[in-house]
Amino acid sequence: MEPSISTSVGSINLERPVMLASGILGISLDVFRRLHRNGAGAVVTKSLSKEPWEGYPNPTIFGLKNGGWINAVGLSNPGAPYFAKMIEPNNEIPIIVSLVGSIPEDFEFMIKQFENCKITAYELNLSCPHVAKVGLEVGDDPELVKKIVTVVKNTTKIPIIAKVGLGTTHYLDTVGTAIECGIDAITALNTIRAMAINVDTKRPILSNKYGGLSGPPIKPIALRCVYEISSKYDVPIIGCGGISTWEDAVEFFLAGASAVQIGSAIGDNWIGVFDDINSGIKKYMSENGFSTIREMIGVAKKS
Amino acid sequence: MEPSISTSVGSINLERPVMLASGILGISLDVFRRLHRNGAGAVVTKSLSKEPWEGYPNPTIFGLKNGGWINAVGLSNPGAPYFAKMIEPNNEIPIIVSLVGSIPEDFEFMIKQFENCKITAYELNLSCPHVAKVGLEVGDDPELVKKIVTVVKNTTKIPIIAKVGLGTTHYLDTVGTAIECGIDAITALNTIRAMAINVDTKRPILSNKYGGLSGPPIKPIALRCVYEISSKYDVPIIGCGGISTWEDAVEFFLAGASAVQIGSAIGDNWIGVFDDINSGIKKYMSENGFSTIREMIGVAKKS
Amino acid sequence: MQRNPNHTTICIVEKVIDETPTVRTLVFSDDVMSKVLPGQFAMVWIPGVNELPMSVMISNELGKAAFTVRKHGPASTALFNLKAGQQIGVRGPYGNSFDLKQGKILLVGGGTGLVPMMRLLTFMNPQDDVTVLIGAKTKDEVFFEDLANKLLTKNIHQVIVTTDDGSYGEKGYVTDMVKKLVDVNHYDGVYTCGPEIMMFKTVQYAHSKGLFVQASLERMMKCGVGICGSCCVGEDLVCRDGTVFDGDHLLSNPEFGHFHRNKAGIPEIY
Amino acid sequence: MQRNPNHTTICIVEKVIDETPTVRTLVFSDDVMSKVLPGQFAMVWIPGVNELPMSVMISNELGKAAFTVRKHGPASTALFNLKAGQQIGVRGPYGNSFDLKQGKILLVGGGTGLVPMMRLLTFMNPQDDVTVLIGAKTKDEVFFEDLANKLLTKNIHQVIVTTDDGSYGEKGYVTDMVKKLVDVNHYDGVYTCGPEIMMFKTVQYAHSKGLFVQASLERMMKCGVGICGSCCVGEDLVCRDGTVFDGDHLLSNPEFGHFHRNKAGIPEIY
Ligand SMILES: Cc1cc2nc3c(=O)[nH]c(=O)nc-3n(C[C@H](O)[C@H](O)[C@H](O)COP(=O)(O)OP(=O)(O)OC[C@H]3O[C@@H](n4cnc5c(N)ncnc54)[C@H](O)[C@@H]3O)c2cc1C
Ligand SMILES: Cc1cc2nc3c(=O)[nH]c(=O)nc-3n(C[C@H](O)[C@H](O)[C@H](O)COP(=O)(O)OP(=O)(O)OC[C@H]3O[C@@H](n4cnc5c(N)ncnc54)[C@H](O)[C@@H]3O)c2cc1C
Ligand SMILES: Cc1cc2nc3c(=O)[nH]c(=O)nc-3n(C[C@H](O)[C@H](O)[C@H](O)COP(=O)(O)O)c2cc1C
Ligand SMILES: Cc1cc2nc3c(=O)[nH]c(=O)nc-3n(C[C@H](O)[C@H](O)[C@H](O)COP(=O)(O)O)c2cc1C
Ligand code: FES
Ligand code: FES
Repeated sequence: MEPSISTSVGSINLERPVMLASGILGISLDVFRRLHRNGAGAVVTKSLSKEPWEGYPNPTIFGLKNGGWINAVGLSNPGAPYFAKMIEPNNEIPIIVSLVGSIPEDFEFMIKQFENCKITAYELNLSCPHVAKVGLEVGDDPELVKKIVTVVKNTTKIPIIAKVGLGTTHYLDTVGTAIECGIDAITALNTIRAMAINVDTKRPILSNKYGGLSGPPIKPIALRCVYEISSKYDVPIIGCGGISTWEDAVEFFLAGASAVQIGSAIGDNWIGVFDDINSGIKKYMSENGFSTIREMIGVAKKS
Repeated sequence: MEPSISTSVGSINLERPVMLASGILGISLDVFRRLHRNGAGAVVTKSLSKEPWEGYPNPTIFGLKNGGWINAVGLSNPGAPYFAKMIEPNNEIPIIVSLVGSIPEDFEFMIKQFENCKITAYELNLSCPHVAKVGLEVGDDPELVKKIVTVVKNTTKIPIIAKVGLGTTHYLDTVGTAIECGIDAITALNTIRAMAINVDTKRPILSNKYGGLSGPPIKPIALRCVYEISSKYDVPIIGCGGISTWEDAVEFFLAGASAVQIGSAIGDNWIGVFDDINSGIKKYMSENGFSTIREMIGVAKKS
Repeated sequence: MQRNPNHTTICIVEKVIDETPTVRTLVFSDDVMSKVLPGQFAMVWIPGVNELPMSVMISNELGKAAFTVRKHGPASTALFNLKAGQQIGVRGPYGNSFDLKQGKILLVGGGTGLVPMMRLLTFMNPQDDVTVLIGAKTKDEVFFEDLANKLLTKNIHQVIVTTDDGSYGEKGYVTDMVKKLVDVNHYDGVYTCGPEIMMFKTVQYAHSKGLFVQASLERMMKCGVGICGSCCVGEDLVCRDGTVFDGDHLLSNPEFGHFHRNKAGIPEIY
Repeated sequence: MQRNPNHTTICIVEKVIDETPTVRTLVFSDDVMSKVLPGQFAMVWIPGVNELPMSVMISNELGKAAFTVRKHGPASTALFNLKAGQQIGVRGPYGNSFDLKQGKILLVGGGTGLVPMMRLLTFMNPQDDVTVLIGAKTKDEVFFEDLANKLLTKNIHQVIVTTDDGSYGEKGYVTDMVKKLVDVNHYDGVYTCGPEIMMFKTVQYAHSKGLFVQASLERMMKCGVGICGSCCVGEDLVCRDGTVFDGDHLLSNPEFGHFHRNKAGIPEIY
């Protein structure tokens, strides 16, 4: 029998285990449609705020000599209200709406905008490492995390995912806090705060100076986080960070992830990467006697 | 006039700004001699403990497909007493002795061993990410850091460097604590906790499962830490993490480091890398009108 | 080691050429950029200011390339104001390129949209019969007419300039001239780059005659590599799927000729 | 993409050959390992157990390689006990290789130190006159004698086995035989691998006669690539500068023949 690559992240059921990560090609329903057609099991939207944000001036992203990317797009996004209208017609694509905000009310307001939309889940961005007052600055404040997750859980019945990163508060504590407040799943990891300096001009390359590191360089760190979370807590995990091949994805499953997200790999390998990873996973499963993704999850912890 | 690449890290004067990082080829005086002859401005010893440690079983280190290394040698080392005897004859090589321990008394004991040695500085390893009870587990405990740095400063007049990493306590707080207690300089960064899983055997590759990521993947993160420390505190900084070319080294100077350490680059490029980096720095300085390292330090912060 | 196209390389502006009062060409040495294909662009960093997508202009010197920039907002104005000896950063080249047809060729360019057209001219075959249409608002804004003629000395060719106010060349919109030409001639390939409305009409006219037509689009760009999504047009990402698209593909795209997105990603009407 | 030698590749043990009661050869398919140079080694992962440096043994089948392991401590015993079908991980190849001389050649091997010697034999020229010395404690522990003869069918050659107890071949230490041979013959190249004392004496004898001699050293190894320092011998790192060193270089190294380091890095006397 052919192995099945469908998976579930808590109560979120996905036909395919590889999703689009937030902030990647994430602002247009038409593009979502194309990505879904090309193998994405779900798409996570760009992190949305109450109002449209322009983001930082360019340079907002560039590639590192040894691979990987640093970005500080500054969470530019069209805002939740516009976005909700845009995706209202959607019926077929599993869309996970990523949200950023500074206070519980921001999240409440945004979720209300999506009342008429078919949403698979919300992902709370508690981890963007380069924008003041949101993202990591929220994730680093356990009290605020508590309030936000609690309010969000009271606002909607749709599953809520918390996306964590490496901030000043240890991410495992943030995960713990989110779980206490009823979070449905965890996405690990966001980009890692980083910098590159151009020696000819003697200045940081990004207009924001600091940015977030993504792509292959962060994979071993993200993988360790997934392994640590799944060793410490009983919560569904979505692995994210530097995944660009089926082998990377399998490593995350074996470490304890129920599904994965990919971002930078799209810049490196373009949209075919979804189908490549999906079919690679399937082949691996056949060859290694796995018939479901579930059987793979966390196997490396048993060794 | 030829630019000079001599530098000083607080009161530590170095003829050349590129040192050997701790744990790399760091157990034999003969090898130190060779490295010094080949361009190392100073050598940092393997982190020493009170007693000899065997470290973890192999695999203790391996290379990642996309570059970089993960290691968990487990701080194997011949112990401070043996080491002190070994380096007693040394007169010409600037040796920085790296120490690990769990309590202030460990450090006191070890420093006493070196009373008859010519030591350039001590580096306190507050940041090894893969051994219980020492390294990061110490660095993550602000009270313990306070006690250790205070005791060490009272035990010896030789300059003390604290080496930090990314742990559960934010490294900037650890730096702040160390400064309060009179630390002379900071080395940033140790390896970053990471993992790799082999999909064929379905298990973590390292015998210790978790290890520390080093080499090119961590450079943008280490560089950001140097920039953050030098933006927040007035303390001499030694940059470390993924430096493998003169350009990398210059980035660290521009970010605020007074000197740099290299580790993994030796595995990638072998011992000639010291002279390569030194001469690259010199050439850059000529072409960019710098006559001393000091003039470069922190320039990127002014942009 | 081969250069990573996504990592910024610093180049020195070596020469600045005034094309019109608001358009300048900045020449620099860079082997990679000197060899790009027509339609390809670079992300150009003006240190301390911004980074802009720019089509890569040809240079008549080996190993050199150029950017031809119109001063507009703060970013392009800063680029425009650079002097010889100053630094710019480039990454790329990015994007695809035009499919070259042979025979009777029509090129339709407006403003800095002429940049990829000029590079395309260097790829013409000696047997091609080439018509270049250059549209401008007024006489002052006409540039690259001489260059186009020079690049085509070996071809049967004509370079036609139109100005909206008739102060130079033919009076009227360049797209009126397109209509006139495609009504009476068959072209084996029509290529266009410039303001979107100009391209939209050119594509419509050419397509309605069954001609092979391609346009090189411009959109808000942050990454240039298909990551950020800011350059999307319907399902397409201009930076990665384009900048060059076939006319029939474009006409089936609901956004082409109608919307572009602002910095927040919200569609705005042209 | 080319394989990164520092990243572990999993191979399946395809065949296990008993060489002696305590030595086995495990054959596996791997193109990279099948083509290493004599003296090069791999880091061999026994999943869940340990990772050991192992000289890469030849195989008579194309695209295959092998490890010949003596069961000793827990790690080598686990490797020894692997069955066909089980997985091992390999990274490398690491280290340098012997400098090949032509003419009259002497190889001196003991125990698993014969592994690089066997690969070296595959590089002999048909004109070479080759003597292979195999040292063992007793008859039971002799292996690779037939293989050596087989590899040398095209050469003038002799394979001499010595056993300490005289139960097979010549009685006595292999190094006594070395002394005998170098006393009466000139050799263009002497190569040795095996217990350090054996190599030390071989190098001394050969060097004292002014012969070109090289030895392949063994030391505690963690990284195999010149990072961890555990394999240092004086100023040299066996994994990166060696494993093969010239005799005169070795004799000027105060540790060769005298000390090796334990897992903590403390020198211990041989
Ligand atoms: C593929 C491509 C090729 C181009 N080639 C040329 C050329 O050869 N010569 C030329 O003069 N101009 C070219 N442009 C347009 C150019 O990139 C700028 O958009 C234009 O110069 C206006 O900039 P500004 O000074 O008004 O930007 P500002 O208002 O100062 O804002 C600059 C910021 O907005 C972004 N931005 C604003 N508008 C656009 C836009 N339309 N497209 C992309 N980013 C935008 C920039 O990336 C930058 O971050 C090209 C655009 C694209 C997409
Ligand atoms: C370059 C090189 C090539 C070798 N080739 C062979 C070969 O072809 N066949 C063979 O049987 N043996 C070979 N050895 C020796 C082999 O690596 C082991 O040292 C030996 O098998 C003893 O292992 P053990 O079971 O006693 O180790 P254990 O006592 O179980 O301990 C295993 C651990 O100690 C380390 N260790 C202990 N002793 C040594 C040592 N002398 N060298 C390196 N690491 C050590 C291992 O890396 C491992 O981490 C080679 C060694 C080197 C350095
Ligand atoms: C250009 C860019 C924009 C991003 N924007 C967001 C965002 O808006 N919200 C978010 O949660 N993560 C954002 N991320 C982080 C990614 O979703 C992902 O966590 C990270 O890039 C690591 O995955 P990768 O290595 O596969 O790219 C962004 C990443 C990039 C590269
Ligand atoms: C094999 C290995 C062993 C190390 N051992 C130590 C150590 O004992 N003490 C310490 O402070 N850092 C140790 N480190 C960390 C390095 O000193 C350095 O901080 C880190 O590798 C980042 O630098 P790099 O990217 O140049 O290697 C070790 C690193 C490696 C790779
Ligand atoms: S500019 Fe970022 S996707 Fe096109
Ligand atoms: S084994 Fe690590 S340096 Fe040689």
